[in-house]
Amino acid sequence: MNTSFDVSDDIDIAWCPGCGNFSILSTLKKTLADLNIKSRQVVMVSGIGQAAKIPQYFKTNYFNGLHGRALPAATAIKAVNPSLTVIAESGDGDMYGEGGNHFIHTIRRNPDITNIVHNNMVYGLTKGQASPTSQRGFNTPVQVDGVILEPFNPLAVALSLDASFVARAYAADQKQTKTILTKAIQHEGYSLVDILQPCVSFNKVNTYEWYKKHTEYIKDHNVSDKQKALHLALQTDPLLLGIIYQNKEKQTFETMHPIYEREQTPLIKRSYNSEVVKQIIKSYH
Amino acid sequence: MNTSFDVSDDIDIAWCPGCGNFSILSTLKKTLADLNIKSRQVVMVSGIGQAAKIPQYFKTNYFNGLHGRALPAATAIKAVNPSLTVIAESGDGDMYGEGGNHFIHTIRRNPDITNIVHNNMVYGLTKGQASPTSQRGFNTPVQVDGVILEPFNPLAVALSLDASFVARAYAADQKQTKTILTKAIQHEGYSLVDILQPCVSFNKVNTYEWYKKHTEYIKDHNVSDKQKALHLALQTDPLLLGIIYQNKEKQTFETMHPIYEREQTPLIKRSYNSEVVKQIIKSYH
Amino acid sequence: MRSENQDISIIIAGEAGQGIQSVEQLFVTLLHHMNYYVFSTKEYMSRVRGGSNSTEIRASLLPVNSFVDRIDILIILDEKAFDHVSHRVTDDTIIIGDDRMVSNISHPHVFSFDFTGSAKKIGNLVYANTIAIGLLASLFHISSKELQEHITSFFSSKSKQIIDDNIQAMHKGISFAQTLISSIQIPEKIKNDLNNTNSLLLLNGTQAIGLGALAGGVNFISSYPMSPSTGVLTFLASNGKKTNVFVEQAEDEIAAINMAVGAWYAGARALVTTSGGGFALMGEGLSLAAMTETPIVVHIAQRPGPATGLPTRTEQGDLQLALHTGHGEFPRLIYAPGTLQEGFFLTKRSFDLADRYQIPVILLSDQYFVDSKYQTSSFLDLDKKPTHHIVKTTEHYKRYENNISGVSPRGIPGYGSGYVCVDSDEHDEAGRITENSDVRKQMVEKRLRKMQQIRKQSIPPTLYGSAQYETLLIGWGSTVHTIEEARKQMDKEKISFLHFSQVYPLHPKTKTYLKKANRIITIENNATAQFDQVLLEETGISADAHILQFTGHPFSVETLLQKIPETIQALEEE
Amino acid sequence: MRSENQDISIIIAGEAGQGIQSVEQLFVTLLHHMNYYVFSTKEYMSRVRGGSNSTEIRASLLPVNSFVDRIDILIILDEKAFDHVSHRVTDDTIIIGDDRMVSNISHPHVFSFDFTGSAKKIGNLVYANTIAIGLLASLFHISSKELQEHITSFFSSKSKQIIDDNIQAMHKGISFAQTLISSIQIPEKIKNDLNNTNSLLLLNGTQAIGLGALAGGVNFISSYPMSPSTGVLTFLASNGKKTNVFVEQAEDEIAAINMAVGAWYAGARALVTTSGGGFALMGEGLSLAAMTETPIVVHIAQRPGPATGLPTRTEQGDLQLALHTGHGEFPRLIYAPGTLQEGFFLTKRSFDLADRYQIPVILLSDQYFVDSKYQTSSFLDLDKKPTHHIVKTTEHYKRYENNISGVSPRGIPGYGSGYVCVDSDEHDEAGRITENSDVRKQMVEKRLRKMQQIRKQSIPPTLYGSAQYETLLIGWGSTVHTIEEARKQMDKEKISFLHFSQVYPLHPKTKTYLKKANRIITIENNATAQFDQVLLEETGISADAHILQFTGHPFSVETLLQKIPETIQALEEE
Ligand SMILES: Cc1ncc(C[n+]2csc(CCOP(=O)(O)OP(=O)(O)O)c2C)c(N)n1
Ligand SMILES: Cc1ncc(C[n+]2csc(CCOP(=O)(O)OP(=O)(O)O)c2C)c(N)n1
Ligand code: SF4
Ligand code: SF4
Ligand SMILES: [Mg+2]
Ligand SMILES: [Mg+2]
Repeated sequence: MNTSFDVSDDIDIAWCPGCGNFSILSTLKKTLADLNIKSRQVVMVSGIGQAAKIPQYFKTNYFNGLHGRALPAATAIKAVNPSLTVIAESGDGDMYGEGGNHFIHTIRRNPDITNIVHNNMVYGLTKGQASPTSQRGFNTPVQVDGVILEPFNPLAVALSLDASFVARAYAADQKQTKTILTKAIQHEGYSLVDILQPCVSFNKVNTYEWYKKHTEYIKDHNVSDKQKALHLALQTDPLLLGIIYQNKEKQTFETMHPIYEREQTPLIKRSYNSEVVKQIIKSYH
Repeated sequence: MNTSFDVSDDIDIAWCPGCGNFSILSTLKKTLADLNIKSRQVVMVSGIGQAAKIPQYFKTNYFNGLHGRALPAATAIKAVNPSLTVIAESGDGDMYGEGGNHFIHTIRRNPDITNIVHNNMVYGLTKGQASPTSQRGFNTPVQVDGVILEPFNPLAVALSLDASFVARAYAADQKQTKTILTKAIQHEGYSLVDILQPCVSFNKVNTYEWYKKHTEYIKDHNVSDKQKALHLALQTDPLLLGIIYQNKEKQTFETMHPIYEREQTPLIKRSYNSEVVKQIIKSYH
Repeated sequence: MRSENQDISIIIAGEAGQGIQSVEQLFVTLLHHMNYYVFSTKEYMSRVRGGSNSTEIRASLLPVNSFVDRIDILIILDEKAFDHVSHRVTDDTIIIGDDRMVSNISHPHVFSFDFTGSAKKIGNLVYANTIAIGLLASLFHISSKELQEHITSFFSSKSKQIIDDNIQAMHKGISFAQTLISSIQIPEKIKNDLNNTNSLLLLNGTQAIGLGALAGGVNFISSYPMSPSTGVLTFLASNGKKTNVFVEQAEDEIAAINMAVGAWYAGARALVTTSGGGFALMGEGLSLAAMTETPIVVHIAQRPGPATGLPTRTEQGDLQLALHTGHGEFPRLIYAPGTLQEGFFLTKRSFDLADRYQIPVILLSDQYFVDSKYQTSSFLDLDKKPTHHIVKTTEHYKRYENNISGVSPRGIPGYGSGYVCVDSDEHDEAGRITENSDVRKQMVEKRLRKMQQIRKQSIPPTLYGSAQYETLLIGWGSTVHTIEEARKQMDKEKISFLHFSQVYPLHPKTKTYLKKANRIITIENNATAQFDQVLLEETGISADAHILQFTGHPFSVETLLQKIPETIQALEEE
Repeated sequence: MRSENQDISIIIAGEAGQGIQSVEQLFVTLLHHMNYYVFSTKEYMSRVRGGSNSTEIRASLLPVNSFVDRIDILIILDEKAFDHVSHRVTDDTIIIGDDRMVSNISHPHVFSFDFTGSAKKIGNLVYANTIAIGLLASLFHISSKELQEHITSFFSSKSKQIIDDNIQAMHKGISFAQTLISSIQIPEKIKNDLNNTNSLLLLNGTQAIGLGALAGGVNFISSYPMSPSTGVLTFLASNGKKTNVFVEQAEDEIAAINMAVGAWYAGARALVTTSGGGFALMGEGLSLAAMTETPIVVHIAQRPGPATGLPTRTEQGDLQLALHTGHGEFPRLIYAPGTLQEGFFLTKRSFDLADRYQIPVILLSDQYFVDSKYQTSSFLDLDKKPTHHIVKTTEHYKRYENNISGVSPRGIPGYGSGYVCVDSDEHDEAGRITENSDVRKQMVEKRLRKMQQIRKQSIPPTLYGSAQYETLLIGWGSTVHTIEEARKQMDKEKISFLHFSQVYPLHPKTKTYLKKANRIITIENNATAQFDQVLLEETGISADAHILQFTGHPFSVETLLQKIPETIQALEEE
């Protein structure tokens, strides 16, 4: 299917055949296109990794920054120009490992950005080391005797930080993933969509088959029930899919910030006022 | 009261008169002394800030490192010499702000260290900016219109990361704080003790009086009930005090690590074996 | 007190939290309004209460702007204060303090008053500060009426009770002064004429930089608190709403610089303020700005390292760090303002050149610079709006169009019909990742090519003294006034002083200046003569000797008056 | 194929994930065991599958250890492969590939075989690799018996089915080879004598560094994965249990270096491995090591920057970063191994000197170094246990005792009756925070004083060629063999080559070498001649010209054979 976000050229996609990233790419394109968002108003912000290459395959603006540092850049971009649709997208190592501190504090800010994490439970680009979400016992060239650390639970952590939108999706299920992404993008405030993504090259444990067996969609859940959401998030087998929590009331970073309290004109559209500066200087006389 | 941890000299303590840090200092000294821990076997690891000066006032080994970086150093110290008692202690800005990523991932490791955080809800040493735990609306020279970020909830985050020991204490209550610290130090594994600490110079909101009104000890709680613990941790008024969670079964980083799987001799006591190295070299012939 | 001085140096010494800062603020503005030239600088410990801090206030009939060791009047606010500054006390010093605090001092000119008792009687210990001000003001020929007006306006936001108490304290001070007046010769204030100090601004380095940033069109600052750089953040926070500056305290320095790069990308003019330790965390972010050719301005207020070092003190120890940090190779520009004018204009210029050349610009100040206050002429030429070098994109816009200058027209997302794609990996003109080695080579050359134009925009060093010199003193950044005050006093000896406010790249004239000298001495507040290395790299010429100080304190005029001749002599003897 | 060569250069080109790596590994060891000298190096894209990668294998009767552009035999594994390397193909090149992949190539020596079809018939596409090996081995006079033994032992951990299939594939390759043998002149392997290659080690730079670390007593490594440095981490992970190395993957680079500093503090010997971007995050940690005088060893495998740059390629662009990063002023030592022997011994030495002087030691390699494999004589002198410079503390132990050398005896916690207190703030001899300016001064001097002894331990540069030279080529780190191979071919022309494996501080002899030259040319894999700046700073002499390459690829012998005379000529014409 063609979308307005397709890169017209015959582009060479650097992912492995069969990788879960392809589904995420096409699902996200379709989601944005169906939401009628103009590609020129979108900025995709990513870090470094296999997942983080995704903006390369989009016809849109992008800021492909440093490993682990997508969120601060995305927050700032949205802050100076709230009229943009900002998506911060990277891998699990990038967002929860190197970028862990930004993950925490961005959630505290609640900027109106969508945070999509391709969670393949492994470091793909650097060839197969454990990521924060790797499961116990996972063997790698570094973790030769298997991972001994507690896997990072992004949903539970996000909830404990009072994230305003928290969801888990599964890459291969494009239909449901699209529904989740649609709601995430529409959500006003920070939204986390952790997408389980099979890595066919380096994760021979958490395969397509594994996910089929070990995931399940949430049923009959009131997404505004945080206590219950936490309960569901802590569940690890099966991993629950769907929107686990949403708080539509929470004010965003941009609307709360003093700069936008009285005036909503995007910062970059406001013009320099030499009189005000002169007045401040005068106060030092 | 004198303890074996007192610095004999007439030391000039750099804290403000009336600061909650003094109680923490004397409580911790008493706790260690009463636990009969030898001061030469203790390493206090801290970052930078007012709280982080605490090792200066102890007669013991210390590693007063960088702002935000106490936990990685502490983890490594314990890893190479598990016979030491390692305490990582700093302020809220240090541990949850600059050091946030280490906070997350240290919990995942579960090293047998005690993490004490002097939580005064403000940056003391740098003169009063908001810290991650500052409450909404808190005015500072940087947050001139008040804090707009969601306060960081260290207990909830720690629980969502499956920390094996999580507690909150109140500096001014030395007796209960001592009980909590005792259990935290005795706990085998990572223990978090977030200590509410009045800052008389820069936090005029969360004062001694405020804490009296807004804290309460947990009653009738089974500390191994994690779901309930999370429920209690999410409660913000009153802030609950006491041990909120403990998991005595969880294996520590050191015991799980391949290096200590078969042999328990501390790493630094093992000697270099040139034969093994020569054999490895030989394999390249 | 030595009477030959046209200026008086007052030191107020006491503990943190005792109110030295407000004495300084109140008294310095008062002197300013009363037509004295003033200078003040502080040294303080890394703690909130207690310890030993001091502030120097110089008042003069001629402009003053540098630190001297000399103490004409010493005001002592606690027991430890005298020991703290005693190495600077001479027989001419006049020492004033509370009975309790000066009783043990054996010195010909000790004057004790019952500051504490009187303050308590008025109602609060803090009034001791106002008593001291009353006393000092009297000595400076300031009438009680003038003083009262000043105090009233200073405390105008406080209750009537507080104002009244302060005035009562002030009178107490005035009465104390009577016993002193005969012992102290204070020059009378400048007669009111066109040259009076009221036409001047009174401000410190932090404020000069903050105002320069505003004039440079800053509208975003993301930073993490760190002494002594935090002042710039709080300055913008307090002025931010009326000037449209988005102020955000980041969770760490890495977030700070990545936010700033993001903000510039989206069209803002962002600033980051930090000190050496924070900057040491920003190397990767700086490299990102360079690779994506996104402008960035970073202010580093230096303090002594390594590591945490001396958090509240001064040093010029991070020049080589600023010059070389960030992995990979890319152009950059480093300013090190010395005067307040430079603080203002170079900050403003940082934004212009960062924007114009899409490069990192680093502003290197230090604790001494940011915390020193004096008068300077008003900042002019403020009507011109800062030029934003941003283009409206067209449909086939390429962010990294490879042109002769190396500076590709910069678009921002959402403005125009093109896409703005920037990449941290090596990329082609469109901003997409490439591993093509020809494109790689072209892109490296494109980025480095900008350096040619940046060099052309270099600020030349300022020569103080005659163009005919034998000895050339070289300084950079905050030491300008101190070196110049010392040099002036040695004027006859064919010594000139060359000051650099742009420390990289150096203006081509530099070499000419260096070649003319028989001997070159760099004077630096560090241990390894870092600027001399820049001189060598940029001109092939290096200094014959260095005067270095790395105690955490700024040079004093006296130290230089001693070291400069010593160094010249040593060179002559070689 | 040009027959004058005593060595054959084989290139295998294909996509990531096709098995080039295993062909390389299998075939290179085979050649090694069959008494050929071998060299191999790879270039690969930053992706896991697809794209275009290639590996060069040189086989020779004389030692070979550098990269050449020349392709004698090209094995093509996918459709894009030929285009990827075609600029290196000459009329003498022999091109071998699957029918489908070579059919469009117009070239005099194209040989097509049904690799794919045959492999599929055997049961799996990957057997195409073994077919290629069978073919190549035949050309190299390796008997099917020898080959079969090798393959069997290589796949010994696999099932019998797999081994059998591989042997079948091998035979297929041998039969393919028959049509080729007449067109290709391959020198016969070295006769078995004492000088045979079996007495040598065959390994790459990563392994040399890893083994050097083990010999240096490493027992802790904390790192964050980053190409091309990760190999050292996985090397230690795979050997860690038997050698008592505590291996930990850190959550980020800041944790990595702070863990390593903590580990040294507690008595371990810790290593950190990273690349430029990761190292740019470690500046503060390095400064911490320096301030606390805790040893630290950091390995940086350089790759092209700025920012993410070209993640899997090579460059020497981080020398100035290594030299100047970390805020504040402190001593450091930087090695840049060129040969594998240097890789091993300088890594070992890094631990010894870091420990001895309590300073940061940086090992600067690059992708070309870590990924290049060849033979080297065995590493000797391994019986001596590494000396740990650790003292048992006594009751009044002071961590920072200020002595003549500046190196205070280092205790560790829990060992002895003293306390080991280290501080990131400026501290007194006991390790407690101080703001005393005299102590500050003494401590700065104490730390910097160590540099004198470190200088005395400097490794002198190695001179290749005659001591009577007109032109002096200068190189550092990984370029050693390539420059030397090129120089040898121009031997008559009074050109010598000076190679630095210690790049800071420089050995005092350096100046003598430089002074003797009529012209100095630095050859560097970067764009700004970073080592020339070090030369200038350290000796006052800088090069007359530079040969620079910053495409992400290593120099080839051919490039240098062209550039060196060109550069000399340009200098003569000046
Ligand atoms: C500062 C820094 N450290 C390390 C790297 C190397 N690196 C690149 S991608 C990556 C991890 C990728 O894992 P993840 O984020 O899970 O993405 P994936 O490839 O699995 O999609 C690492 C460690 C880097 N580019 N920068
Ligand atoms: C890398 C770095 N950034 C910033 C600082 C400055 N700094 C020192 S202490 C501190 C915050 C202190 O707050 P907290 O950790 O809450 O401790 P407190 O003083 O309140 O006890 C900051 C920002 C630093 N030393 N290093
Ligand atoms: S390495 Fe894994 S995550 Fe990366 S492209 Fe291949 S399959 Fe996908
Ligand atoms: S500033 Fe606050 S936290 Fe620091 S010593 Fe003073 S009262 Fe305590
Ligand atoms: Mg991943
Ligand atoms: Mg605090």
